[in-house]
Amino acid sequence: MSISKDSKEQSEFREYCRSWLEENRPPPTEFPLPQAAYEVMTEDHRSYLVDWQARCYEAGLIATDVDKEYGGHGHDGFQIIASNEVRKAGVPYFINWIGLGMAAPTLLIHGTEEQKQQFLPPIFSAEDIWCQGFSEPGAGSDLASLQTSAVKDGDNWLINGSKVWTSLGHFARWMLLLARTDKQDKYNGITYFLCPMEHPGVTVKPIHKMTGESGFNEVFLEDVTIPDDLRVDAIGAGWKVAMSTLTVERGAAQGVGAIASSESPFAAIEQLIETAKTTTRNGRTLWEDPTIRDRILKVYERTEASTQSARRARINALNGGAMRIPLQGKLNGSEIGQEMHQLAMTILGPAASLYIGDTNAVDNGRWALGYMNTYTGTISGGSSEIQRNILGERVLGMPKTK
Amino acid sequence: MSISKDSKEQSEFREYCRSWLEENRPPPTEFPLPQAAYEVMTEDHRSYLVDWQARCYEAGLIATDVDKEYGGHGHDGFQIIASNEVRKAGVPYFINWIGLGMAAPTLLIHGTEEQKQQFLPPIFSAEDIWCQGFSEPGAGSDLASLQTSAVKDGDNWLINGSKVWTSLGHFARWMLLLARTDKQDKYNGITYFLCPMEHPGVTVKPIHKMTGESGFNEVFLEDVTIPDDLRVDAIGAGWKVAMSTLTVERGAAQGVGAIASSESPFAAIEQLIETAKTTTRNGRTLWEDPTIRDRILKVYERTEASTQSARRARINALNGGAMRIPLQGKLNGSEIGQEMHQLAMTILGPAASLYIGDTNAVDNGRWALGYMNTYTGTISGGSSEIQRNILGERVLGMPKTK
Amino acid sequence: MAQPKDFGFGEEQVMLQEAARRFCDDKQPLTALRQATAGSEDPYHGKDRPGHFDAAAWQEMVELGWTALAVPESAGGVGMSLVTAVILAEEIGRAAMPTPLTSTLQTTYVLKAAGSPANNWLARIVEGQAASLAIQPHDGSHLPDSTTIVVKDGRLSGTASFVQDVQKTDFLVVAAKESGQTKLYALNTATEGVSVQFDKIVDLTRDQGRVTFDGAAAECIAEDGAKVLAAAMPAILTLIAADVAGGCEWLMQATAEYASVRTQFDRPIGFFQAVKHPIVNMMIAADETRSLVYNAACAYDTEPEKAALAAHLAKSSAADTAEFCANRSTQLHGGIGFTWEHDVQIYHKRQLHSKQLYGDAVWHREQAASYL
Amino acid sequence: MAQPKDFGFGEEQVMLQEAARRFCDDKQPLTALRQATAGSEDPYHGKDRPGHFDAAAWQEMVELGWTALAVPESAGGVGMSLVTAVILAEEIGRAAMPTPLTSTLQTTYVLKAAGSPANNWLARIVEGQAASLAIQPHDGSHLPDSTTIVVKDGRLSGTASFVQDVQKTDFLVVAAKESGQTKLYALNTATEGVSVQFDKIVDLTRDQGRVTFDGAAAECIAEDGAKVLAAAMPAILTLIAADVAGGCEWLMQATAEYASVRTQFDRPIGFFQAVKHPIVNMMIAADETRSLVYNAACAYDTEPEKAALAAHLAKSSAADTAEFCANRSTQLHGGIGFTWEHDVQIYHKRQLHSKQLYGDAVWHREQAASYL
Repeated sequence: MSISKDSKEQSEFREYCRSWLEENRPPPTEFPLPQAAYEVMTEDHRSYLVDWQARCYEAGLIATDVDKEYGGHGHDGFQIIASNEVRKAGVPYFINWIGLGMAAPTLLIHGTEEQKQQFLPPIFSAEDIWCQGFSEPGAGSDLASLQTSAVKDGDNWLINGSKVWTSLGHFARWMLLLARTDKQDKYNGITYFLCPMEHPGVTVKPIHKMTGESGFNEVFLEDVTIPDDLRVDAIGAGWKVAMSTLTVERGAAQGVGAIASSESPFAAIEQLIETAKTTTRNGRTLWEDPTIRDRILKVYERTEASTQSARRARINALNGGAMRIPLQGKLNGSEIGQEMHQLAMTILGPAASLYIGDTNAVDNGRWALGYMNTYTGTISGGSSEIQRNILGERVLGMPKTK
Repeated sequence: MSISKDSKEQSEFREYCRSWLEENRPPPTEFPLPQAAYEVMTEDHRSYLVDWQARCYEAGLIATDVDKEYGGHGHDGFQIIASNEVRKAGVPYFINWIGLGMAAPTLLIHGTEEQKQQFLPPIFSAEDIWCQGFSEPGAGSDLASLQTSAVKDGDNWLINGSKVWTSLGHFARWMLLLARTDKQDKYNGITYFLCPMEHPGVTVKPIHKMTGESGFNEVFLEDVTIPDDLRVDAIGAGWKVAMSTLTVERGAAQGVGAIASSESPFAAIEQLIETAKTTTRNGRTLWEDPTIRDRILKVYERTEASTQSARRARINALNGGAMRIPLQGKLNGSEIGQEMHQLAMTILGPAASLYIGDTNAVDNGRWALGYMNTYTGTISGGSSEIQRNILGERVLGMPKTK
Repeated sequence: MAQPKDFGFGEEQVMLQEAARRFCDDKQPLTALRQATAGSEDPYHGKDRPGHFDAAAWQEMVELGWTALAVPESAGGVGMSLVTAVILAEEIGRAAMPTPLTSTLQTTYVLKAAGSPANNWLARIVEGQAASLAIQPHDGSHLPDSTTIVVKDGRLSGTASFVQDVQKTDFLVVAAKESGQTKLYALNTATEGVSVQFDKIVDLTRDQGRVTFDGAAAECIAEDGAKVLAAAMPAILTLIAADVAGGCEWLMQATAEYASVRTQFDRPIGFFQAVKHPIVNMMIAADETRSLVYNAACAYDTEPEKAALAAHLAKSSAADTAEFCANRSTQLHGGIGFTWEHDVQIYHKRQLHSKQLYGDAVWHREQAASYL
Repeated sequence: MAQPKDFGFGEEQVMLQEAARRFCDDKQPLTALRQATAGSEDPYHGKDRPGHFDAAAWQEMVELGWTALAVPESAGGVGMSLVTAVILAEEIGRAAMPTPLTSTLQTTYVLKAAGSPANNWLARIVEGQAASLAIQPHDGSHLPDSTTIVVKDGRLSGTASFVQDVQKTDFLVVAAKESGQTKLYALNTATEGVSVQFDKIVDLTRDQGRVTFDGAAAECIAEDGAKVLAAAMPAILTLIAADVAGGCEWLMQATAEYASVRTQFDRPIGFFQAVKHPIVNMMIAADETRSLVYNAACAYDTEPEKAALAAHLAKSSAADTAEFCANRSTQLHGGIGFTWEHDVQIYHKRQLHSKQLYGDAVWHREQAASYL
């Protein structure tokens, strides 16, 4: 869909972004980059991506609309343009996606003046990588059942427990930490802290995913001391704070320019169509197989529908309620993506066995790797099963399953 | 699959069945017969079908293996042959399917000598049509929550309540009745009776299904008096008795020759393939559309799998446990049938709109009618949702959902 | 050409949506339908089914300007967008209302595509005449040149099948071939030489028939009929898809409400994920169709080069959504939803009818693929 | 010809099944696999992945007579049925065991179909040599005459791709064309002029490679190679499908057990129908595939005219079951099943590999349709 016109200032800024990205596009890495920021595991990739984010920050593509006093560029309504152009340009994502996507919005809404001034600039420049300490072993989808304890000790808090699925934990200087300050109250017993990862009581152990990647980590916290001024919002307000950033994640994330992966869903389905047109087996291309084509088109149809739903969500008389479409976004996006990658493996046939790094792998083995990583989307951040509960209960008003 | 050889007696009897059915095939009805016995609603169809069952009984195709003293023909191992030949011959089903399929097996296992001698012969001849009074309004899948009460009154029981989804209730002389004799005990508070439908306290009200058919009925029971000798098995044993015939339904039913519908799943899919090959739209047959063909073949594949699973079920080392395959039968059969009929509507396209009785309806409108009636299979007798609970809990040992 | 971010759905549209919803609620079309069809349940005896038409309600729609809505001002209409017409089709679908409005709107787009020669027929629609399309042969083909009707000296001979709402229509637009060339003709349904055989159909909210022409005189409104039909087809498809979006939203809401009140095993059945999650999937399907419908309508209004692809996607999504929502709503209602008395079966049958109208999901995805 | 009601699954088969299951349990193949592959997780750096082969276990299988099992007595084997061989393939799949047994059994059926000229190669299999098929070109085509290798004066030139377990095989059966005619050749993997490039594949339990022939000398074992391959293909397909049936049964059982012990929201997750019902659907899929596998094997043994259709149905079912069970088992295990440490990922990848081996579900249903 072509989009409506920019204002003069907007189109000038859009032009600036385009030309800057064109001139400053970084050279390809020796080894392929992971498909998303949360899978970055090795030092060569880290330094390359930190450098890239720092330059984009200087260029004004990150923190575009943030006040200058917090290290931002002080514009208004320009961030969305910058982010769209970054996506379109097909350049690398920003490694500090948790810092940009979760830490910065949280601090902007709930942080103290000091916290904002201390933490925001190095988030934007990727000088400080951030990770998120919400999930715990055994908690799974029941996030609020977390057990990591925070005990008041004078002006400090003493933290003990462990976290899991911690992306970037092995690179991070800071962690967004949820800890339990009251065992009696499941939801109001949780408090939100900023935890220094360089503290001696912090141990980080990489987790290898089925892809072989180790972007995720286990983090063990033993008698970690956190001064009270690293607490965010009130004692017991942690769950509220976490939810407020989780639910507005996409929106808020865009607010400072987080881009965790470089590809739009349409770009993926279009590459799949191209691959189907160029993959020949048993005497014809897979695109010439009407049954395969029908399945590709069903994915295309659903991808277009998601795009149009986002458009419809902004019209009250057509959106069926404010949260109905937004709450479907994560579920549909992850499941359509999984279906698409599964289909891609079918299209590749025997070549689907060739993994990233194999000299004959189609599209550099992106489909097998991408397929396995779609489970991050359908499992983490509230599994698809939990998403359907939420939709049935919050949107359609059906009784709670728990 | 071709089958292994009969014994000499068996092949003689098979030959007899074939030739008898060939010579005695009844003339077609003026108006098409319903697709299954439980949908018979009108007098013209009733009288035609009662006459047909009576003649098949005389010919020895029904109650073939039942003792002579109970009106049977006293053979052994011949019923399965007779039933298979009746199915193959494509002749009408037997209207008294509840009598043959449920009443007779129940009485043979749990009935008194008097009950067997009084009730079995007129069941076989279809002189007495039987219906089943298990389901109640509001009970739905929770069968055991039934409320119809039976109160002891001297040598009699006083019955009050109502039943629903009662096939053949409008023709029946007798009903298999489950009534509550103890409010305190959900399962052991149920007793099994034989209820005379001609009793003045019995009112039958037809229910029209979405197909327009009214084979089902509501039955109201007001102060219906039942002498104690019409009780089956012990007081409080009703649930046990009902389950014993429900679970062995197919097996036991075959025991006396019940045939509730005239068509095998394979016959249906083969007719669908034939229809796809002869239905042309936009310049080609639907069978020539590879996507449609793929869907037809998936149904064919699953139909063949069900047939082969029944074969595998008889081999202990291959069946994964005695009940694993049998408990899948109803679920798979009804869902494959629903998928097949849905696909048939797609194949017919605009012609799928033409209902039974329309002069241009393809295959006499069987597909639209049959499609709607597949919901009887996926909803009644334990819905597909309940079937999956049963399989997950009884076969796979997962925790109960209730 | 740029599409407006809001699909062109502005204040006027909000007001029309509210008015249409109120109108459909007030009419209680299914109550009237039940009275009209009572006693005709038995499918085995009798070869026909009475259609149902609330002429008074139709007159009100005309007075509300709904028939004039899509007619260009040049032909005395209001000349509003397809997005606006879609609002009506969606509400008609939500109410499962038996009315020739959708057929008439579809015919309107064919007449518009035919240009000035069709203006006086458009004027009749403004006046309140109902119209329908007679463009499909007996085998149900729906290509722009599928017709098997032939023309000689301006007189039509042959049969058109699957003519929607034919009992209710005043005139027909007919595709017919003259020496191999498909042309479009218009004539009154009552014209001499026109005979209608009513089909006995599954859907209780529509009627349908075969129209046989035996040398009936008709007015030619388009020489290149295939081109005109192809130009109008995106609008025709989008309007059916909108009907499905409305109907499936109703089915989804009705099932969610039932799941919240109906109890089994001492719990409302909506507690059970085997009930709750399929209803959520119904919502997802209905939302996808609705979004694709407004995109298709907006493309037709403002970005014609994208209209065909967008309409194919809308109808393929609608066909899948219709099948799925009809299926699950009956299953999850259990026995009660399977009865003639329950409204679910009426919506179920209407979705089945819409699913196959002018092409199923497989067909439309195959067409869509040709644009990629 | 009549099929035995029991698939020809008698006492001998029961004993073999028990022995094979015990053997696979004792070997704990995944423990050994983890030791062999430790440290090779990182997919970004390094272009190769070590295969894993337990030579001692292979020797035991040979001594148990498993390699001789399908070889005709005329060639010094035991001459048992495909139903019997399927038992082994199913147990190998249930254990996800890295072994060339299935490839060797598949090669055995090609050699059998080739008749007496291949007898001395069959004898080698009896002795314990592992073999594999080199019949697919780079594009993964798997028709009997898809090979792009050419022969001149009995010497092979060209490349065969997707050769299974090539690291573990002693000899290869190669499809090659001489003046357009597809013939079959056999030669030692170590022959001069044969070079192997190992693929870096997703499945950790198999290895695969590209074999390039540069004027390698080989023995012709079949003049009409396409006919021989077509005759053996039902057995080849049935053996893969059996591997899937075993592997998906393991995945289903493992997921059901996990759902009974893992608690969330104060309940074992198997309480929730969103977990329980998909696991039941996994069971249904695995059962359908297993039933079609034994039917296909029995048809191959006793009703050859039905073998091709039955095998296509078995493999199409297996491909769908592999995809579905792999997908759901990972999803329902949640984060833990997504880790390298968990066995589910090993089975998941093996099913993905088997899904596409010699044709996916769509392909095989298309072939099956030609028999209807």
